[in-house]
Amino acid sequence: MRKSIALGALLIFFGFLLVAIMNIHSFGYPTNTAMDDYFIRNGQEQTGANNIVTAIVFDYRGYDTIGEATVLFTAVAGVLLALRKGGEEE
Amino acid sequence: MWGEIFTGTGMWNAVVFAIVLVVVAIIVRLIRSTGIEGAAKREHGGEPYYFGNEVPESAHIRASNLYWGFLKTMESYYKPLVGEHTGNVNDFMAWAVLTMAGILLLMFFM
Amino acid sequence: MSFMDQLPILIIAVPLLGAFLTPILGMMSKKLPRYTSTLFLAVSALLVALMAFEVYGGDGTPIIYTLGSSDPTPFRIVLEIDAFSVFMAIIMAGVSLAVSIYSWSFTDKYTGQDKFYTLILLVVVGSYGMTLTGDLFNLFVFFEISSIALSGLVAFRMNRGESFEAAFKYMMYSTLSGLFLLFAIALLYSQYGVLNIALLAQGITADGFTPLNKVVLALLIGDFAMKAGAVPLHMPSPYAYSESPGGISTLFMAASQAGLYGLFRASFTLFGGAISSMGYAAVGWIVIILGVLSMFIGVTMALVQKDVKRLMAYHCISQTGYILLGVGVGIAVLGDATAMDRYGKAAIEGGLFHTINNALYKGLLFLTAGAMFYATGTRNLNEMRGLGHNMKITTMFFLIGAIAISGIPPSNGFSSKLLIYESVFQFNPALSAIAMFVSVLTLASFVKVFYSAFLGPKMKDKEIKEVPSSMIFGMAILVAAILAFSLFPGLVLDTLIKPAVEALLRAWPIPGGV
Amino acid sequence: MIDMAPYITVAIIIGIGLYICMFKSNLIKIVMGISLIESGVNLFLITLGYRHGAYAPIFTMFNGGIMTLPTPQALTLTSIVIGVATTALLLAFVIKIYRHYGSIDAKDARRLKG
Amino acid sequence: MKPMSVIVRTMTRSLYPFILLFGAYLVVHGHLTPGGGFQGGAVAASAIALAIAAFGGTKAYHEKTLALFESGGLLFFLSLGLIGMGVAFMWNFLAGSGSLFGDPVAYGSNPGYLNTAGTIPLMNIAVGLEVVGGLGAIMLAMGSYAFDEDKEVSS
Repeated sequence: MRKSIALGALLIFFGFLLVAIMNIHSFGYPTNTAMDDYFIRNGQEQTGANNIVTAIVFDYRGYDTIGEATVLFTAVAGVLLALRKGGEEE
Repeated sequence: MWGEIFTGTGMWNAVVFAIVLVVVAIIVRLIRSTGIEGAAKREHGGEPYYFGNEVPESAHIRASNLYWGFLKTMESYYKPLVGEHTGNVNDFMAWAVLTMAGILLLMFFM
Repeated sequence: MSFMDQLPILIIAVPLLGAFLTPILGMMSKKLPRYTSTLFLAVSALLVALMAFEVYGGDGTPIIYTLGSSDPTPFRIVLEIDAFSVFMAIIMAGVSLAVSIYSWSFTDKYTGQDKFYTLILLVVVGSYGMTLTGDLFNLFVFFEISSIALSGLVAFRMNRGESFEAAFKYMMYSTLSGLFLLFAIALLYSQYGVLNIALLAQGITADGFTPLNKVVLALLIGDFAMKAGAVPLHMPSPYAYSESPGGISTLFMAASQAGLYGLFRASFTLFGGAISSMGYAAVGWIVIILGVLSMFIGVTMALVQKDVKRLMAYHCISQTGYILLGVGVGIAVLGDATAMDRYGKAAIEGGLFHTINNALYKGLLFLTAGAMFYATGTRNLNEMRGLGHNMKITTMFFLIGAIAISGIPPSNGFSSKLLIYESVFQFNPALSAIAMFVSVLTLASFVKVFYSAFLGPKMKDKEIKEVPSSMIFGMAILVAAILAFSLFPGLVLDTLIKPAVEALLRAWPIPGGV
Repeated sequence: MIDMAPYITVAIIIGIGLYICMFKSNLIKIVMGISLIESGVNLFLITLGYRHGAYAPIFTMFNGGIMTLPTPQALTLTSIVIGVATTALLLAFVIKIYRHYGSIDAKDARRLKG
Repeated sequence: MKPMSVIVRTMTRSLYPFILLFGAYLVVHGHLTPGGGFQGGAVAASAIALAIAAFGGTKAYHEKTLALFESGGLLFFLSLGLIGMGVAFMWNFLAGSGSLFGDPVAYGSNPGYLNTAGTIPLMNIAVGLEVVGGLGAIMLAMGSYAFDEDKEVSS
């Protein structure tokens, strides 16, 4: 009983996922590309990087990257905290 | 001015309320002081039931036994509710997906 | 560029610098991290205060800070800071400062202190980042920082399997909500090709509620409700609250309110234009339903708990319900200008006022629960009694918190609840009646805690002492704030809340023009 | 229909991941399910950035033509690292749960309930 | 953790510098070719994983060294962002300046010049250091925790 309710919910969720996905632009033909075209056109001159993805990662969205590095740092701190040696008390 | 809030239908002033509270407390204290000193102790013998004085061991009711009648009456409500908090990660995920499906249904068909 | 222009990023950079330095400082000395982390938090709280003066003193247009360029452009990441952002940042600043001071003596007997303080700083960074950003993907990144750091902190007490169980469950839930958020962001990107919130809001207002936008909003509401812990998405929150050490429960609560920030930002700034132009009440009702369920189920579950921290965690869920109810009414009448003026704004004001009140008194209550645990070594209410004999200051603080959370006048809880009751009554009387009933049950459950833990004969097998002075000081900060808020609700409402509500109802300008 | 195939793949991957999270009781499998959902979302981001007949957005030795959208790739890079971090932390918790409970079954790891 | 056999250790000794070199190449050429700090860092961290597996956990690396790498990389990254605060946080103050990594680049295809892109290569290096330290520390912690037999199982 519980299992079938859960399965039904999953199917409903999946159905709405399909509803959403069917309304996206067709694969390979994105519609609004103003931001990306701006990056492709100006990225090389503004940042000097040939690799536009790197230019975005470290320049246009560099703040995201510092956040992402912080996520890794946080996870490392969490793992080291969870798996630390010794007991709880000194 | 500083204590007033307007709720759309009325207003309430916290400062006035606090002042009234203090005034009423003083009045109560004055009325109380007109009584004969030590009467409460003599007449009733007992002390106020409060921390700071000795309390008999048996007088304390444990937390689980408080509101026993209420919980007994509401058993048919509590049993499924507490039972649903199974602590199983699978059930947690199922609840998340179920709620998400519910929100989506409401969003589309309401 | 002057110092004041760089203020928005410094709020985030200062605790971030502290977090990166803390492991190195921890190698030098064991006790150094606690003082440096408090210093960094104090500096960032000062910066938040400066920011608040600047934002609240302005004319209501958000301050825009473009990362990595001198001219504002929506294609770069921008920070857009209006009164509502600063309002949430103020809550985090105050609470985090109190928690870090409180933790000084609490962590004395544990290993791994440097990591502990690193993670506290990172939770604060995550909350600040979420509240100050103007870019949706950036919000996701800081959402993840906050979730990961919190679950790391929940697992701090390593000798108990339960803490890892709670951390695992919370982490699963927050990861799932983060992925839903990322999916919603991807759906928005697929339509509009941008990630800036103001630009996205413009596009959504033009498009209205297409099926795709409905799915996006449902996903956003769902995942921010997961972060905030609204019933029925609350499942792991009570366990995570109750297993987290000492003051971390307080920090946890403040960080969950960043989820509320995201929810309100999504429904007002991002989708507000579409909701008001189409008169789409379903969104408001979804938030109201989540709120009512949280209120009622939270408080009834709290009544049967015997673990003092879990009881308070369920109350936290219940109070979140009040906030959702108030703001949900505001969302529901977003398209109706007369209703908005008559009671909608008061409802949102009540909701936001309750947010800061909840952070204060709930934070205080969690800290007193930590003090009770520190003194007795147990969280089980059945094993506690008579703490009032020796812990007089903690008892007073608990009483103040309990009065405030139950909404007994003239406490600050009463002011915000009054706003919610009266405005919700005009929207739908039944909802208001439920809210009042929940308030009664809240009082009942705190009477239970007060009676069973503080009253009664002394505990026999244990010598109970008052907690150390740094813990008292951490609690006293919050008590002072509660007393001030209780006496001057009108002042707080006029200076702090109303500009935040106005900021929520206003559309964000696009950085660098159209 | 066929040009929607990548999106449907994404939906199916996310659905399978959710199914695993909901019905498999092995904690490691649940972590794998979360990873699967995350892969689905990353794949979705990448497919959004594809332009028909386009090259990678790198100008080194570029021979002309149009380029795919670079932003989704940058976002995917970020979200992959976040995924690594969350998976590492979840696995560390599973290790500790196994140490304390002697089992990695979700049915056993539920001392916290009610 | 116990060290592995002689064969594995010998192969590790000979492969280790090459994996690190490849990782360093990916990091340094991040602004020209596919790759970058995270990818290169992950490749270099695989060398550390190999060493940890072959030589036995903490005998190969100290946790503190890796933590220093991690914090140092992040501090370098953050300070690069903070130096740019003359204009705005994360401002690319070296691009096109003519100094280190400062050669200007015109729009269009080119064979790829290393001395370009301003702070991006420096940030790549910083992130590379951080990822090496971070992933290495995670693997060291997990490996040495999971394979240490002398831990008591408490309830």
